[in-house]
Amino acid sequence: MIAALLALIGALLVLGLAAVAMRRSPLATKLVYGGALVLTLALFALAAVALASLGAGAREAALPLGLPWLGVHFRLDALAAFFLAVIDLAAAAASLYALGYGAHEPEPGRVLPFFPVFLAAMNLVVLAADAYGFLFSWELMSLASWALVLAQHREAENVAAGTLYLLMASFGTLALLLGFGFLAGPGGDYSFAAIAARRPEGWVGALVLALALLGAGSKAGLVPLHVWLPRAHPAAPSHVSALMSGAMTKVAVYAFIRIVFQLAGPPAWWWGLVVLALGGASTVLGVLHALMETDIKRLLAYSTIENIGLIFASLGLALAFRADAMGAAAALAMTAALFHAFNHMLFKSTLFFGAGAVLTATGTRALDRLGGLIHRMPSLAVPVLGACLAIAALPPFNGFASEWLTFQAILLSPDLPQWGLKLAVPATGTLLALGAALAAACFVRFYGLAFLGRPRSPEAAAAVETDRASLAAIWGLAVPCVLAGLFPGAVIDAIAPAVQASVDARMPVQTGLPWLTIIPVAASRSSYNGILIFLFITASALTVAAAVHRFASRAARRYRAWDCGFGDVGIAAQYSAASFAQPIRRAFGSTIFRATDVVEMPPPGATAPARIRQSRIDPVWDGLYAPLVGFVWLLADRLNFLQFLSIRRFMSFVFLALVFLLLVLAVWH
Amino acid sequence: MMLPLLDTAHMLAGGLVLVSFMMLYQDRLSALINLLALHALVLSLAVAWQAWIQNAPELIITAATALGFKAIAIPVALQRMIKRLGIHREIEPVVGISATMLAGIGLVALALVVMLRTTASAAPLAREDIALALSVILLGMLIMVTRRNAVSQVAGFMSLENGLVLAATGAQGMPLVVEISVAFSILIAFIVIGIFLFRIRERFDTVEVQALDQFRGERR
Amino acid sequence: MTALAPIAMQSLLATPALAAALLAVLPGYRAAARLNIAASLLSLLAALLLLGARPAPSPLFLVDDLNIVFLVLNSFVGLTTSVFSASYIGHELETGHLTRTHLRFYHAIYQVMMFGMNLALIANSIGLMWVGVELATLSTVVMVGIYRTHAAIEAAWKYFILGSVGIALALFGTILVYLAARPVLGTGVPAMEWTLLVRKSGALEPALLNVAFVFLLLGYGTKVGLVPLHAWLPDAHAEGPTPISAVLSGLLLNVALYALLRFKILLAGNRGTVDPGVLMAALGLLSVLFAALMLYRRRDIKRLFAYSSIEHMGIIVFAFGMGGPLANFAGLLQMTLHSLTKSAIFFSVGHTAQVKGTQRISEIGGLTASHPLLGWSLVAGVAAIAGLPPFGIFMSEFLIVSTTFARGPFLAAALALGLLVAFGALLTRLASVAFGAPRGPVGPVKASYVPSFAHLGLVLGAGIYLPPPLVAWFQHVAVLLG
Amino acid sequence: MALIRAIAIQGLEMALVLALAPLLTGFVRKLKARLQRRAGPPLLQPYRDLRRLLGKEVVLADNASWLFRSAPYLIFATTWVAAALVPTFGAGLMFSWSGDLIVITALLGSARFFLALAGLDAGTSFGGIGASREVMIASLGEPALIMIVFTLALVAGSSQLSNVALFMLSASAGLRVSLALALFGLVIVALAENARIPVDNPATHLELTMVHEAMVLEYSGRHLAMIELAAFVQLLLYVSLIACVFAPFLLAPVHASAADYALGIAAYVGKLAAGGALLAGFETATAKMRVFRLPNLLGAALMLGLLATLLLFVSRTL
Repeated sequence: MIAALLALIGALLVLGLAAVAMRRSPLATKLVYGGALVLTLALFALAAVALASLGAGAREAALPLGLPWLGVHFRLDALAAFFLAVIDLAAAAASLYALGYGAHEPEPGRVLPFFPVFLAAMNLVVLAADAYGFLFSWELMSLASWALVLAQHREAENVAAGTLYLLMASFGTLALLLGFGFLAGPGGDYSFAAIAARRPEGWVGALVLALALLGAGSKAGLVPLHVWLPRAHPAAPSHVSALMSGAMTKVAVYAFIRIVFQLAGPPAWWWGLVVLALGGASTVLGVLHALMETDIKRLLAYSTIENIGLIFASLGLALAFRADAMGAAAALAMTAALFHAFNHMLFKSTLFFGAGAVLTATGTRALDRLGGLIHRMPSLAVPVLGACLAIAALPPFNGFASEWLTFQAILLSPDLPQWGLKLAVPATGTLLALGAALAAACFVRFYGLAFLGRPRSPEAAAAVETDRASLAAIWGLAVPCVLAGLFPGAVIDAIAPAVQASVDARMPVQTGLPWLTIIPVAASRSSYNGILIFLFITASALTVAAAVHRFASRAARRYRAWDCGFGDVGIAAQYSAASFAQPIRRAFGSTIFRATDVVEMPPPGATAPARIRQSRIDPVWDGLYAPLVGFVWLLADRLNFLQFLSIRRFMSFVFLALVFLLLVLAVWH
Repeated sequence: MMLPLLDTAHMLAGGLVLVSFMMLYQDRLSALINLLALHALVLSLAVAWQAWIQNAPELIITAATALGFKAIAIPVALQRMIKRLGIHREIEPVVGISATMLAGIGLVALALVVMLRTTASAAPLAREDIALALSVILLGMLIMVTRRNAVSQVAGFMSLENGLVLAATGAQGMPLVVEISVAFSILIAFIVIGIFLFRIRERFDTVEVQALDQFRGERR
Repeated sequence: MTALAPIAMQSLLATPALAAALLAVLPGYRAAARLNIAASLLSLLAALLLLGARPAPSPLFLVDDLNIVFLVLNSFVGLTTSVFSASYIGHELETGHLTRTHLRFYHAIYQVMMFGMNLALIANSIGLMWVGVELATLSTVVMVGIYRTHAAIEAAWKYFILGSVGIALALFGTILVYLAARPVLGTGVPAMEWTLLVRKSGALEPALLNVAFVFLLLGYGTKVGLVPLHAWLPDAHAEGPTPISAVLSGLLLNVALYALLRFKILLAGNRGTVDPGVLMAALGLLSVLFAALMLYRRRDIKRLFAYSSIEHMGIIVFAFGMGGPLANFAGLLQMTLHSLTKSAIFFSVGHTAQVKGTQRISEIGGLTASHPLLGWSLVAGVAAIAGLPPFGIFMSEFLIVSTTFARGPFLAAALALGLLVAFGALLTRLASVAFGAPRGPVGPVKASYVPSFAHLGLVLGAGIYLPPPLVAWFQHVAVLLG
Repeated sequence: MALIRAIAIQGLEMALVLALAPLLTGFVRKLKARLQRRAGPPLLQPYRDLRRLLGKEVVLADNASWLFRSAPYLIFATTWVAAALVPTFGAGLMFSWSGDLIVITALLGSARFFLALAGLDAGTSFGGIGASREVMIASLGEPALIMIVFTLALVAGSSQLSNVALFMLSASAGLRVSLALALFGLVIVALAENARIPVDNPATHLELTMVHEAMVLEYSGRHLAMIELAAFVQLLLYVSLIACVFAPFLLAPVHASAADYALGIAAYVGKLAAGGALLAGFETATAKMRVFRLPNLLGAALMLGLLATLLLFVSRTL
């Protein structure tokens, strides 16, 4: 089985080379994306089979590549299988989408070779079972995605984003590298099996946790390592943005689980505290940014930060429960995390696809130039609405199911012995709830401004429905959003082996329960039944509607909007992206983001229009990154004179070095 | 061997150090070149003496090269050159004379400390000689570091080479390859320096290294 | 086969010597360039022959695991560079940057340099090794000054002065080693024979060896380009013709480092000496951090990559300084791959500078759009030099950082920091040079891509698969280095 | 047999909710009017309004999409289903197991989601005002509600509303500081979510102050009727939520007899009346807030919720 997986991945790499070879031919786009679609579908199928069949077992393989005395080890266990499934489902959808979307690519030569390599690298990371192979694929993944971010390299900001991205990526890689170096020891036995056998103790584990947070967090976009994400993800072509947000961040989550839960040894109770705090912070900061953002793709990227925060919060819970040997609770939290990772892949990819379709249809990413697309792109509007409901964590969609599990896990926190956790977990719960509510607000804004209302620009008014392939991909991911929400029990049982592999415990079996209810802990505590809720809502809505139409009036008439009697004061009078976000800016932004509104009111009688200028800052960027960059440049400036000294000075350096070393010798012993 | 012989060797080596100090002190260019000649002369004497006491005739060659090239040919050439370039004017060392002298003394002390660390297993003569040679080398570098003028830097460099020769000859029975290479390197050094000075003459009318420094790749 | 070995070894010296003599009298640069290539090819063949069979070490000459790798690498890069230089020099003549009179001795000196390096590599006598290194150095001095611009002359002058100081220091070190060895191995040639020295190193006078190593470290370290002895390196790279920049970074630094390693092995065998590793690790780390910061303010693209060479030499010396089989292995690997990669980069940079008519980074841009092959080869080169997979330097840096972290967390962290800072600078520059809207002339370029792609191909392959024989040598040498 | 009975009771509960909702609103209006010395509309006026609205034709804005037309039914259905999850007169109704307090919160959330979207659909300025203010209020109200849910769930050891109610009914509940805090927070949230004074004024159409009304401005006829009805049901839902948690007396237990249910219904009506009376009194006594002071009020609710939870840990662990 693993051999087949590796063969398919190899085929992907070959496909990348082939793309270089046939970059001139017009068929290249179709061939490459078609090939990628077929291969990733096969990978997805294999991974799903593995997830269902592996159980506690694992398949291993090794190739005589990489480090000569070690080779590259691959290991396929349930955890890896789950993430493979997530990645390759997203990849298949992206390839399908790109079959249509790729036609609009100005320079396909800059996308086609790297796309399959990117997919292959993500798969390899999940399969690798030794530090070298892992980091090799990890960094290859970064490199390929960097090249993809630079696809439209003529916009200066894309180049800047790419640079920042690759720099942060290799920072993360170095962090992981140090971590692995510490785990493997000077002997350098890098295979995960050997590392896990060493069972590091105490502060070694703590250090590894810190480094894993830096490494995986910088790739996942965890606050405060998120600054690159909202720049880089939108810069790439939309199907790549979808992959980066939907799949690559999940690879980072996988890395965190693999390292911290399996390699770093027994966790201390406070590990969970740290991860919880970071997760909570990411949730709220991310969604607040998203709420104030006016560029649709950047908005989605920020919301990715929020969801990653949610996942990491659940992981923190799992760590805490695990440290206190509360297996069932840990399993619940881990299930919530993995379930949400899966969900986020589904709806975030859908949304990015939708954003891409909007971009190609209207040529703009600015919310303030969109509107009314529900009329012009009807069959796009429906799945996007579904994805919005899902990401806003509203029942009966999948986003709610996973978040509900997280809350259930939080409700188990009183049994934790440590005070810090007792107090931190509910506090994090507040942050998560706040995040969920703000996310709902954010996506009301997103959907309401982009798809509802009246078009705010001629481009939006002239938009036409997108192509079949893209629609197929979008629907193909939106429908699972609903299904996973209606039958969460099935999903929970499906990912149970992965949970087992990561925390050595699993949730009770759900599929046997009456009416497909899910009961995470005990029936007396809580239960949820998505399908029943759904059926009741639809049934009552339909009956009421039918009754009303049957017994009351069904007459309807179109007329100018009433608008409190003002009549039509023009399209500009609609709420804009900024004005919609303004109450929340006032409520949250002024403190956290130092958001300011500057109003220029012309004097009475002047014909100049009144203007409002809004600004906000990313506290993390201004507080952390700008000083660091500034410091490096300062040092560089300070040292630069050493390039311009006279020969005599340089010679005196040699002389002084000599004298210094001789002095050292003189005082040595 | 009898001590007086060794003492003579010492005396010559010490004399070399002394001349180095004089060079360190001297800040008139032409006088400096004369001292350079003296330096080479003392060196050739020392080498000759070594040749005798080690009864290693091949060292005579080295002594001869030192005498011929360094004591006569090169100083003459240099004198002519500075005449042609018209720079016999005062040249001030970068740091004050006294400071330089103090530094020089410190260096000699350092050289002795470092070398006398070695156990006496190496023949005492060689050990002392090496210590003195090391001081000459360090002093030569000090001259190069404290002078602005290219010619005086060349002078410093050559006194440094003299120190090397002293060391090489002090190390008894060192294969000839080394002396040849030293002479060779000096020859190369002089030729290339000559080429450079000539080219520099073509470009601008001074040999000040600082003038060269104006043309650095990245100055805007 | 074994019968051929001595011939091969002698031809390693004879070929470049004869070629140099011939080239000195041969008129016409085309024929000269061809002869140059042919000679380099011959010496490559000789080196490859030595792979198969090695002659028994003589008092003067020696072929062992350590230098065979260098020999092959050297003659290979020598060959590719001679190919590159043919097209490069041709272009320089057309554009009139160089005149035939300037070029009179170009190829001859090129071969002299190759001779010097080969001599230094196969020498068994440390005196001979010294002669070789110095010969190579002095010959490159002339090459650096060949453009006769103010900047070029100044660079060459700086190189010459600092280089000859280095010469002197290294020679003194060598003399001291001889002094230390004489009581043990007897007067004369044997006391300079490296094989004997190593065998008896335990019996040598430690204090003398200490002083000797200090001088050798500074003397040969000047050629390696270690901070603070590096001053000549950036300007020599920037102002000389690009083939010479490639040779300097790709070969000369390695040869000097090779000499240093020989003496490190020597000291490692002796109990009483200071640990040479400490000094080397310290200098290496200093070089990495310093070069990383100096990268930021560079405006000249060749000087930029020259500083990157300093950084990498720092990494390598750091690795050898830390010691241990893994770190040494990584150091050797890094050294090999760096010389391949850096020369490949200089090939691309040379053609770029020719087509854009400038070396100023600010005047070059959008290369991947205007000249895709040049641009992408440059991108690949920088990715490789920055230690990104799938290129081989990733492996060596992986090993260096991870193995040293377990032993000296702070050292490794500092090294990682240096790598990151350097990467930031290179990446920023690369982004502006290779991407964005094209800047500067966009006319077609007459370039020979074979050398750079050959190098990058090898580096790529090394990242994915290392052939067992190579690994065996490296591991053996790594053990030798202690 | 048991199943049919369960279904019957559940149906009865949902019907009752539907039937009583307008009456509660009418009662509150009437009472307020009396308190303000007005005659006020008759008690059954809301029913009449609904009938009249249902009879009228619908006038759609030119730009209204299918979402605008289907939203009222979705909103109504979601609210109604949420109400069906609340044990009004009896605990452990069969349907109540398909969701807990968190689900109820989320259901109300999705109702609000559609309402806000509908407000934006017509592309008018007032719809925007309403929607943006509504989501701002909700963005604080919802987490507050979740925190209160946490408190209750931790007290009762279950987030299942029936179990919470039964636990409260049992003697072991006792009096707790955190419960008081939770009640206080819940009241604030209830006022906010139902657009009552001081958060919103259901009776005004003054442009700058209205929130809820601004969103539904474009609705007319049967659609408006649906939305009104949903609003009635939501008010009832909150009152009965507070009632079943903080005044669970006479709540019919699981598998109760017909008599118990009768008693429970009677008690439920009484609780509703009391709740309505309190609301009317409160609304008469207080004045509407400026929109931008609302965050402070709701933030206070959120803090109360969190404080309640934390205190709970203290009281638990001490």
